[in-house]
Amino acid sequence: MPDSKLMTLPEAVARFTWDGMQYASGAALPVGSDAIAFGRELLRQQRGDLHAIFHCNTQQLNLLAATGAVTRAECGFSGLEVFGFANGLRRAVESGRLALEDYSNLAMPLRLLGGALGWPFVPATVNIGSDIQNRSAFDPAHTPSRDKIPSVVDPFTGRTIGAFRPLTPDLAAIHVTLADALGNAIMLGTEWSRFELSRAAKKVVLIADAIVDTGCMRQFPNLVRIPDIIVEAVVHWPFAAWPQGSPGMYDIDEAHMTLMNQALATEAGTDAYVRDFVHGYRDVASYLDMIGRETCTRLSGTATGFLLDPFRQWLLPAEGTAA
Amino acid sequence: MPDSKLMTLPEAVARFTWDGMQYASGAALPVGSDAIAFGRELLRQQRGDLHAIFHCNTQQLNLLAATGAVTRAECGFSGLEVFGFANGLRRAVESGRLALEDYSNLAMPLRLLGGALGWPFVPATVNIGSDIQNRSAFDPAHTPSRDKIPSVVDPFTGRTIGAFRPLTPDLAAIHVTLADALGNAIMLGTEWSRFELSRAAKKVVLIADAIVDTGCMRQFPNLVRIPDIIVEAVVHWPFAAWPQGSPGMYDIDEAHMTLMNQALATEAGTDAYVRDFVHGYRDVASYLDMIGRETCTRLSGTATGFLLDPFRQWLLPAEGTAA
Amino acid sequence: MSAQDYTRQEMMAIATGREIRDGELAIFGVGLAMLAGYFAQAHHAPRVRAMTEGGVYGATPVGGLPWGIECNRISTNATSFTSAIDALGCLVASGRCDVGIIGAAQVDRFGNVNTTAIWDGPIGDTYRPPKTRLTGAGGANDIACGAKRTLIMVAHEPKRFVDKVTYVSSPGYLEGGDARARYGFPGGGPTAIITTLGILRPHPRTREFVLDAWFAFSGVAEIKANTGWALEVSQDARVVPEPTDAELAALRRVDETGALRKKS
Amino acid sequence: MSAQDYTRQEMMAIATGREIRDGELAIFGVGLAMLAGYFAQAHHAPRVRAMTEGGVYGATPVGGLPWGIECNRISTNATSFTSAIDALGCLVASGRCDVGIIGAAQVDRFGNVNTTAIWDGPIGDTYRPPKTRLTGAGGANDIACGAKRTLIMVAHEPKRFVDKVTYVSSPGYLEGGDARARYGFPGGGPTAIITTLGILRPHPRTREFVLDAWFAFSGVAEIKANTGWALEVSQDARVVPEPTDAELAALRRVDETGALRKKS
Repeated sequence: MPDSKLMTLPEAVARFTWDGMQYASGAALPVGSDAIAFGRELLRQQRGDLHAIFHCNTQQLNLLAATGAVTRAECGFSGLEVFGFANGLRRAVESGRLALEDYSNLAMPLRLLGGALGWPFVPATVNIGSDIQNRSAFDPAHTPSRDKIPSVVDPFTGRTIGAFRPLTPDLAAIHVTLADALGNAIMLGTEWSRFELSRAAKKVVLIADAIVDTGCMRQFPNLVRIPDIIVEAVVHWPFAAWPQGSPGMYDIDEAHMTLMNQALATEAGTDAYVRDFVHGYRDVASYLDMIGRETCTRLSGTATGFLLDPFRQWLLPAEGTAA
Repeated sequence: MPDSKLMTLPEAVARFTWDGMQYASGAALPVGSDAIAFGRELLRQQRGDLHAIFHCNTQQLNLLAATGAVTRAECGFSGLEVFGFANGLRRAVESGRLALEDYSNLAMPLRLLGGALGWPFVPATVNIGSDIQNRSAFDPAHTPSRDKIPSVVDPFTGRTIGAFRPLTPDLAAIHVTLADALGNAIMLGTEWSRFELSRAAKKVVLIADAIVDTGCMRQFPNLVRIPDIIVEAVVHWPFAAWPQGSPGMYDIDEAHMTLMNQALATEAGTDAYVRDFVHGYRDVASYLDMIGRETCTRLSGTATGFLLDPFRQWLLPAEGTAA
Repeated sequence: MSAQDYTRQEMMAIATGREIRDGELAIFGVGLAMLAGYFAQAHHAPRVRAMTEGGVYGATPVGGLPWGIECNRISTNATSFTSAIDALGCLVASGRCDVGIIGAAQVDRFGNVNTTAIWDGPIGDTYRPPKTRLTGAGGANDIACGAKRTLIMVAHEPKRFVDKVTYVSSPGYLEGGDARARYGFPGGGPTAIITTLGILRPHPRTREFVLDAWFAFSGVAEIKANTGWALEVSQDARVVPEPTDAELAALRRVDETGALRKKS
Repeated sequence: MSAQDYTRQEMMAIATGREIRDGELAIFGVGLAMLAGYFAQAHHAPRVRAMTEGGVYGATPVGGLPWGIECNRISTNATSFTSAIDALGCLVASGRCDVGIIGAAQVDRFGNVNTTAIWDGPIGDTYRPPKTRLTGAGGANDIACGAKRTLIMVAHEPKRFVDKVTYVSSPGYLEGGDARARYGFPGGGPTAIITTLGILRPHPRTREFVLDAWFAFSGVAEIKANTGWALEVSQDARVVPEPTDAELAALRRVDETGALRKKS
């Protein structure tokens, strides 16, 4: 039998991250499930010069960009959906502190799929013919860019299309709804690109809202889209996506989404946010205190809660899931 | 609200198949879940000159090849796993009646993925350098084959790899464990390539072991890997994969697997098999009689039965699922 | 005139929704585009096969404007959740999707869309930080390349309607004429730009967008004044019928939290 | 010598299983290859990360030899089911998988495998129907290209051990030497051919397979007589230790229905 991979969040960040690494977030779009708690811990451990691979921006990238921890980023969408532009990321891009390489929301997961399959390139039938192909923030001196989405000729028809560069990030910190101690994971809600990312990344750490007994995985093996054999570590961190939402578990904290994005719009606001919401807790219990226990209860009353019902019988109590 | 897509098997075959078509089976490997009942109905309606797209051979292709209904086939594996070589397919290939184009078990789903994504070609890092690339049953006069897996140069490194031709079959008849009347489907057991096939095929017909209320899909949307919006028709046909197995539903009928494969080894045996097991029933009830009600009960006692437990409350009685 | 008061944004959403036909395979972006799409479903296209780029199928949003295209408000009653490659790739970039609705920060006379950033003047040969960073292409580039037709929804202001966008995030007809054909996109390109003032459609040969219709509360002069190029007016340009009571009722059921009711 | 009687097939399975190290990411084919792999897991590699090409993870087969790599006997206690692209593509062809076990109808001096068909002599320039159609490549080609090392399990008979296979279904070292490098495969190629008589391994430079070891019940002469090319014998060739009681017990727990016990 494989061994438990449960560990604490500080331990996971200490063991699997380093300055200058390619760091990927596994999330469900900008305001969906994302292990924002992992980004907070990256800041607590003062990681820097990160090269962020984010299929979409989230509040995590917004925060890491605002503080200067990320210097290069690749993503398909850099906003916060109905919460507007991502102010921290904007400031970093506009000031030139962060080079943001643009792709589309299909290009990013196709690049992850290419990395997962070990392909040297991925056929590109989108992004070609636009400035996504023409302009490169990583190689700004060449317009049209030579090496971002070069051309390739289809040998069957002679037609010219583009070629995407595959992605194989050093680490993927993937938010999942449920994990067991071995590293099997269930996601509720769209996978977005977490399946492809989990295979593309050199190492995978799961951050789970809740831990379940492996019996749950044996009952629902078709839901286990990330199997333990590709996972290094499992972190149990309730409300890991806060202030974003997690289907079946908790809704978006609209007030904090707005507060956070407003704070990240200025350097002073970012400093205050980091003081209060990055260094404002010691452990899971004080993290939940920081969110507010009443807020936690309110957000947990999500209309999607029924999605969790089939799995409740396997949920393990928090004391059983300490690393 | 969308309308019910339930229809009878004869109606589905009559409406969605024709002589000379590219016909794809959606199955789980050679001896796993496959809508073999659909193949029987193809023979009952005397379809011929079929171009079969089978990720792997199954007893369905074995039967369609033995009777001469398939004249061209593409697949990744042409055996029956522990049940040995597929005698019907062998006879057809060895006699030259059927041109079998060989790929590997990864090449086939990648070609389906390429068809699903609308790519002109799919990067090939497998099958190259072997006779799979070198030899073509569809273009036997050219060795090395010119057009089966041509070369393409990676624009990033200059390295030469291969290019697979994408697949977009006219019809996919996909075996699923559970479907609702709208065409949402849940598979238990490996998907194999049914996800990719459902997107690559021009039309999709589901053949389900059981029909469930749509409430089941709303409870387990992450299990619904084939959504109704890409499905033309839903056929309810219990034991559709017989004599093969369906996880959660029924085991392999070992005796009939052997009997069938032995019968298909000769023309006379094939004629007798068609008489007894293709024309040997009128409807679902007499189909189950043909299998044997006691056999059905025994096969249903599969050790995988617990996989169905979470879904039993939504199972609809057969009378509610008549088209 | 409609018996009820309605906003310019509501008119835009209804005019967009009218472009969606029953049974179509359709993809809706976040925000107003999603409200327009689900309005169509609620009103005249009950069998529209709607998806989001997150691979959420069969859903009808609850609780008002969804926060995002994957959020709990749209996850509550979905029948299927898959992935971005599935929705944007297998169903959209492949050429299967009938219609997609996208937004724009800037749109130009050939229907090219910029949602990436605003610079102080042209970018120049060297790519450089923008004055104002926006959201990037998201799934709109994929929709613009793959959907059989694209609808662009955008507030009608001079700064948004430019002769040539600074950055093409999502391709329309590029330099016009047959320029788009060079790339072999399965999608046909934008068939309408629906604004807070009216509807523009592409000339069949030049692919330049011309004024096709105005709303009851707007007119040719106002639209021309708010368009940054010399806008041509179609010979058969006309006024768009006002929202019916049934349309407004359906839209407001979808727009439960009144996102479109703020007067613009 | 072992206290127990055992068959040649059991010895082959145990010798193959000994090549699997604890913790490795491993893919097992159907039939005897699967028994060899699960024997390793049951005996000395409890943390082997096993998968089938159907994307079945975490399983221990029940009820005896699985009918297939996706069947109910292997689906009963799996923790994850995914897909062929996942297992064969993301985990094997990508180069991640440490070791794969494949079978062969024919294998040649450079470890190339034929599982496609047998012809009456060379095929010739025009591809033509074979005398005997076999199973095709299945996932073995993908494993042969992608797995860091491949183990080939095959009954040791002259007709199976040929100078050059008629059809390369799964590449070994092709024409030998550095020929394989032309294709840039992430996988290193076959490191052993394990037979019912002994173990062959490739020469580090020529990549020709040479006799590395024989079993207690066989010997160099018998092996040479059953090999269709002039088999070289390694300088340090030796006898393979017989199965221990623990090994035989573990194998027979896995091979519940005795598939390997038929005397060959």
